[in-house]
Amino acid sequence: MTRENLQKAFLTLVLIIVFGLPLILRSPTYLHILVLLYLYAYLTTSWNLVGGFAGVLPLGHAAFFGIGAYTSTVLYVQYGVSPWFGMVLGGVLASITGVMIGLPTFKMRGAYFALATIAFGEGMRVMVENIDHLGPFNINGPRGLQIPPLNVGLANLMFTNKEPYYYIILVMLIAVLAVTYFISRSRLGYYLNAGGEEPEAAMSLGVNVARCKLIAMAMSSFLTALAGSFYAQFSLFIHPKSVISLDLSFEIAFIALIGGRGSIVGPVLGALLLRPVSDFSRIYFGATLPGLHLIIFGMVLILVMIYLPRGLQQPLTKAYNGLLNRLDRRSR
Amino acid sequence: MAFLEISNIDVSYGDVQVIFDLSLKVYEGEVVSIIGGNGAGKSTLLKTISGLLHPQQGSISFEGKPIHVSPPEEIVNLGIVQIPEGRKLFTLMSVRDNLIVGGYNNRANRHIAQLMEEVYGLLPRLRERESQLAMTLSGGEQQMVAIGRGLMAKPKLLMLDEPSLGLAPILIRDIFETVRKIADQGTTVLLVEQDVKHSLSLSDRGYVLENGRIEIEGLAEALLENSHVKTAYLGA
Amino acid sequence: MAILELRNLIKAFGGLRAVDGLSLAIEEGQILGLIGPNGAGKSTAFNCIAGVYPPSSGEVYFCGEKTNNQKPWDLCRKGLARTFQIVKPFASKSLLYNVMVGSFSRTKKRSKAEEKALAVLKSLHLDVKKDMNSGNLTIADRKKLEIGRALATEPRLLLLDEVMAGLRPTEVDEMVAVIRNLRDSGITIFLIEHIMRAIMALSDRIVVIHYGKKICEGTPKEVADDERVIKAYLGEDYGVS
Amino acid sequence: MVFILEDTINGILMGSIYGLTALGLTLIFGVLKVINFAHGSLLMVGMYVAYWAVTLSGAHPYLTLILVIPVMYLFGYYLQDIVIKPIFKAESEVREPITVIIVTTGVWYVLDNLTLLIFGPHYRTIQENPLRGKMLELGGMLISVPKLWGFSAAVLTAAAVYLFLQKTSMGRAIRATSLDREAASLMGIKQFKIYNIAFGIGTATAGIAAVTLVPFYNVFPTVGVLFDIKGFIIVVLGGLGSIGGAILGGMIIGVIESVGPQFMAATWAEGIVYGLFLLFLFVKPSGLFGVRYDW
Amino acid sequence: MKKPIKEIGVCSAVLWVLTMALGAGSVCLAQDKVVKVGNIIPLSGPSASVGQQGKNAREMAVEEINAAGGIKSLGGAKLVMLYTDSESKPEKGVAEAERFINTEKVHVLTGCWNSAVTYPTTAVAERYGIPFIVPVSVADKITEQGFKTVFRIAAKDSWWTRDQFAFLRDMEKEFNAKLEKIAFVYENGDWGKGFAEQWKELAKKGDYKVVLDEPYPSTATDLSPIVQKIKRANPDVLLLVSNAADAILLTNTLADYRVKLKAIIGSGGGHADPSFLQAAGKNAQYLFDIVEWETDVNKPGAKEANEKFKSRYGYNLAGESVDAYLAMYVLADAMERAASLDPVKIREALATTNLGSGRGMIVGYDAVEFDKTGQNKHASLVMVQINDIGKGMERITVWPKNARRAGYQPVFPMP
Repeated sequence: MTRENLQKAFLTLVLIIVFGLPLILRSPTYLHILVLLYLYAYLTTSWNLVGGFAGVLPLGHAAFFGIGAYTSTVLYVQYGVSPWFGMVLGGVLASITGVMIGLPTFKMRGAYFALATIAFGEGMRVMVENIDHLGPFNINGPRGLQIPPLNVGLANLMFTNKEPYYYIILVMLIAVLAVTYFISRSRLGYYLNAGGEEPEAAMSLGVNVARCKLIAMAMSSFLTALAGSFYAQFSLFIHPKSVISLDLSFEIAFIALIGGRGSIVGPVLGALLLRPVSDFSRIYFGATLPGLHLIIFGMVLILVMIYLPRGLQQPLTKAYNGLLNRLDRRSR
Repeated sequence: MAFLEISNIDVSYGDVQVIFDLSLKVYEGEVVSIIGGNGAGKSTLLKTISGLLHPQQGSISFEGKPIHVSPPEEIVNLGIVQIPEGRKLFTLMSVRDNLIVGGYNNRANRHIAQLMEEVYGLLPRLRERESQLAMTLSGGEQQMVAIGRGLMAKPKLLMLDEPSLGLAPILIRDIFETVRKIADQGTTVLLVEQDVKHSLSLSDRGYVLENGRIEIEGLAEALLENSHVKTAYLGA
Repeated sequence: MAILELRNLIKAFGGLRAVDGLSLAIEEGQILGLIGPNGAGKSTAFNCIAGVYPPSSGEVYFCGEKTNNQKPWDLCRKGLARTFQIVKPFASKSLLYNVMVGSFSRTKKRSKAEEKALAVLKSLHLDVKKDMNSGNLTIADRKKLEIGRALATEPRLLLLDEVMAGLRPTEVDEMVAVIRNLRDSGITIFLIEHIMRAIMALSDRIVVIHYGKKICEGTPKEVADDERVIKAYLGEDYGVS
Repeated sequence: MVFILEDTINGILMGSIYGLTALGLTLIFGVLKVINFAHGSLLMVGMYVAYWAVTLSGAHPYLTLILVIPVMYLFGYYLQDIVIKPIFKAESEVREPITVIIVTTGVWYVLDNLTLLIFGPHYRTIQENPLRGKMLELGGMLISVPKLWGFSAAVLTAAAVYLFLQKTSMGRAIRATSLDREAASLMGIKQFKIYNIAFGIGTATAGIAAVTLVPFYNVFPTVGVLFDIKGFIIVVLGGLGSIGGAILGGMIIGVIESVGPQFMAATWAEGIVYGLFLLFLFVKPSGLFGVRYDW
Repeated sequence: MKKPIKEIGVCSAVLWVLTMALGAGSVCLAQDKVVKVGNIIPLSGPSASVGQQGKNAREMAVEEINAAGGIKSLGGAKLVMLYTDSESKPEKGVAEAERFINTEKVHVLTGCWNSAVTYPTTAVAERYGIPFIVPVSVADKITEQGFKTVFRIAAKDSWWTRDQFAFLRDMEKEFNAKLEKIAFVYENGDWGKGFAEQWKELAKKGDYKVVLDEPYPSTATDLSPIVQKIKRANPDVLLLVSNAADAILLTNTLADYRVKLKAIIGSGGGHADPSFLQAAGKNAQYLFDIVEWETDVNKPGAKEANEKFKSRYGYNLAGESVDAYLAMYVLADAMERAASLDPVKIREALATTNLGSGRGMIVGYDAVEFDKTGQNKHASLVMVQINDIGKGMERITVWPKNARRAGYQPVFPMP
């Protein structure tokens, strides 16, 4: 087999595994954990369009997630509008918000941008917590919104089993990976990278850096909001402190940096490491020694960054290449 | 015995090897020029002597003591002082504070006031600018501050990395005159330059560095007459 | 017709006039040199022309159009390209990637951009290094890469900001040849340089500025003999050798 | 309208304490060019040290400064030396390594939860301390005495840090390092030692803030988080790296928080802080003292 | 097309390993006859204090039950406790409920203290038909979702607020004082908002004049502006909903600013936290608080239980931990009657609970019995006053009158 074919075979194998997983893994617990893992991988990949390619560090993406979750939920619960529609509308609203917040903040550098986005995310949470009614829409302030588990079915993006959620988020993840892949090879991808690295030089080469970043932001916030709607339908309860939390914004960024920022596969790798660490350490230690699981999580963050400052992606890609080379040689 | 002796060093910058098996010597009281184009490894060489980089192979000794594994601050304490390329002033500090920081090392810090007088004596312009922020000075004045800051360190061996870079021809002359004065006061000088004509004319000896290797070495006057130097660096 | 014309250009930062009433024009196909002491306002003038800063007053005309407040990327599409005094490669990316950023300004298609970028790299003899990380290049190659990126945008006017600073004399000669070739291919060149040998050899005309004001303009010979230029810039012992 | 004045005074006093909590953040940013997300946790550690010092010794809370300052200094010094330095070494070519944000967040999680593990989740206050509930009466206004002391501590600490940076040899070395690491090395300044010292000083100022808070505030494992985000806002408002800016930024936040609720719900006043912060970023991103993050 | 394929390949390898690990983990252990109880409570984060109290109370109850022979109808089956940390986050609670039910195969769930966690978590239990005992999470909504499997021990917030006003009325009568102006100050969350809404109704009915209705962020670092506002509104009665940190801060700041009120009434939570008394000290004197239970309750076994608890954990049982303690006895009682590990039978047994005695019944009311919605019908509340009657600050039951500590004369209005 040639290298190319080997890679294709690998890719096929992965697809078979991920699509077949629910058939082997009947436990809803693990499907639940996997759904959240994919969700985080999806969120981080969306984040990566701005945080990875455009070279800034947004720490307020939970705001977009929240917009998505609230839009679809309010429309569904109060007006019976299908969450699929709410999802798209939420995405559009998030895009508009993203562009509005991006316009001024993209002029900032480094730490300022990060802090500004934190303030934006937190400000959004405070706002939602303060508003009970927004015009005809009942947002319910700090009390959150519940989705009654009635009318189960694809049209309402609501299921009793985990499997449909699993496949939906899996398809969403694959789609968003494909989108990033194509963007990274397109003019926009080149422009984003160039603008992130040397904005002045990029501008002189015909790159409207600010506009490219805004486009990336619009896409990123749109995609993030879709996940928000998905999450709302998955958990059936949303609450400002859970869907617009600083923790969520941070975790997205952690996953990206641990996985390898700016690479396509980085977010997936980051989620594959951090989600299980967070879930399993809580399961095993959360009850016996309170706080120990978060100590472990913190230690993992510190150690990975010290030993792999470019993220997991770099050594793993190397190892994978080595493996491919060896297989390649053997097959000849 | 040589004041500074570099024997067979290899230096890499990241994954790229920049200096190959390089040896050179500087004797006390000399002015030595290292000439060569950009990318030849001149700055890398100075950084290695200063301890910002460390050689993978070979050794560097100063007054007989090996220094190639020492960190920069120890090397400064021994009396090797580098005036970096592009001046690298502390832009938001006053001229005076820049000079004081220059005298931070163990050998100089007890003589700050005296050293400052000496620097002002050599570069009277700086006294006028004493309380101005370094960033507000003109290019030539900034280079003066950089030199003054280096002198504040009480150097036994002063290394200058392209002091003429980016300066107008009229200022370049001033700078080299200053370097001459410093040398005349007894400080050993190692000068890295692209302005071959000026630098060799005030040097005792010179080395030509190309692609990380010493290609030619010899007395300054001899180098000025060397045909390779002439064609490659003097544009004759 | 002048491809670029500055009329009484002023750029002030706070109270300081970095460019103070500068007027000049470049004819299509010419090479114009701009010299002057450090801090004379040369790079500021470039930045005003290239749309980095809006001029405080005065006018910039490019191809007959007033371009005072146009943005760098718009000017780039209109055929104005530039290099930077301190090179700014996209250091984590390959040479090919760097140049493709430039060639994407003329096409949306990746294959076309790649083709164009390869051609440019080839013309600068950089094609063998196309997959190298641009952060690992030597200064001379970085400078060439900057020119390459600019060329990939298919400019009519190229602003070169000290592309020869830091090059060895032999490399300077190479660069002079490269620039001549560019001119011969129809690109107008406006260049800032300190290396007198190069600028004397290249320029059709030279403008000398000091404290943001033009103190002299003329052929290389005229400029080199000018009293004011010698006093402000060249120094008494300068001789055009 | 006397109440507005009263609230303004309270806002300035409390705000200056916020400023003091953020002082180390801005100092550390100025030198290391990184945001220390663990700063709130350092404050928390300081509060525990002060709490136990007072509880075990029965001394006047402010007397514990003698202990808290050196302990916190050493804590910060070695935290930077052991945990954060390796990042700088691994990413020596990056001026503002983003990975440090992750590492300091990791430190935050570890410190907060280690405290939870060791001391439990309880809320602690020092019952018997001479400052508790002390109020100064001033023309019908009530002004909290411990806050007044906090204000003095903030101003004095800021002045001391400023003078230290301006007038001492070590201070100049710190400034030099913050402006140009490599050039500073060439002057014989040990970059990482300076980082350690700057981190130590930053942590020590958090310790001072902790001591001023302990007489009237609760101590519990997540107390740092409450001051964390506030600290970020303050340092940007004041200009990242600006010592005086931190105190002034703190006062602005304090006044909004204190006077705002008199005209609206307190929860909205919180929103105003964020709004103002974003507005400020748009209009004057370099902060009040807008010399691009330097002293 | 080369690089991304490569990268996807990398992640496939990792995914593969992970899948294997998960598969291995999901193999269930063979079970003895035990009753597995999954407890989802906040053990770290901002609500760690209450969560850990609840855990301790459960531990003590279960030890007692098991020591007494376990569930006899199941051959002495022991109660096995599984705990997990929700960190006060809904998504963690939901994930843990899923795991408890599917992987750990628990028979009963309890939790979650934070209403925001309880809502979605009970929904999970409902979906799988696993009984869910809610010791405390007071939001009315929890038992009003139409769920069949949810049983709440504690009173719901409409009862809390109702009793707060009933108490007020009774006290006014008893002490012949007329209090008119009332102020609401509450944490801006599900809990505080829920209370405030009902207060508003009750105040209208009771002809009180609301002079202040003020939510505040629980994370506030300075509450003097709120206190100033209270001072200026000059109410007679101040009703509070606070978490621990803010309850302490608020109480101290009220004292600092010498705010004179006729009555301050807390709503449990932060005011009932054991840290509160220690931290607020004298400033808490005369404050009223509504709770499910108090140490001086006149019930057999209450004192002993509290002594035991205190000697083990160093602080008194609080209302919320007693609910958790009782919940274990309610569960044991139901298991005894269900005589089965089948969730349907357990649910039925729980639904027909009528527990009036036993070691767990140390609460102030007479029995635990659930209505159709799963709400404990008898749950009732007492009011306590914090006062020093010679042994330092303590919580003294004052209302209802028949529960009042013998010989104690409440101080009303506050001097």
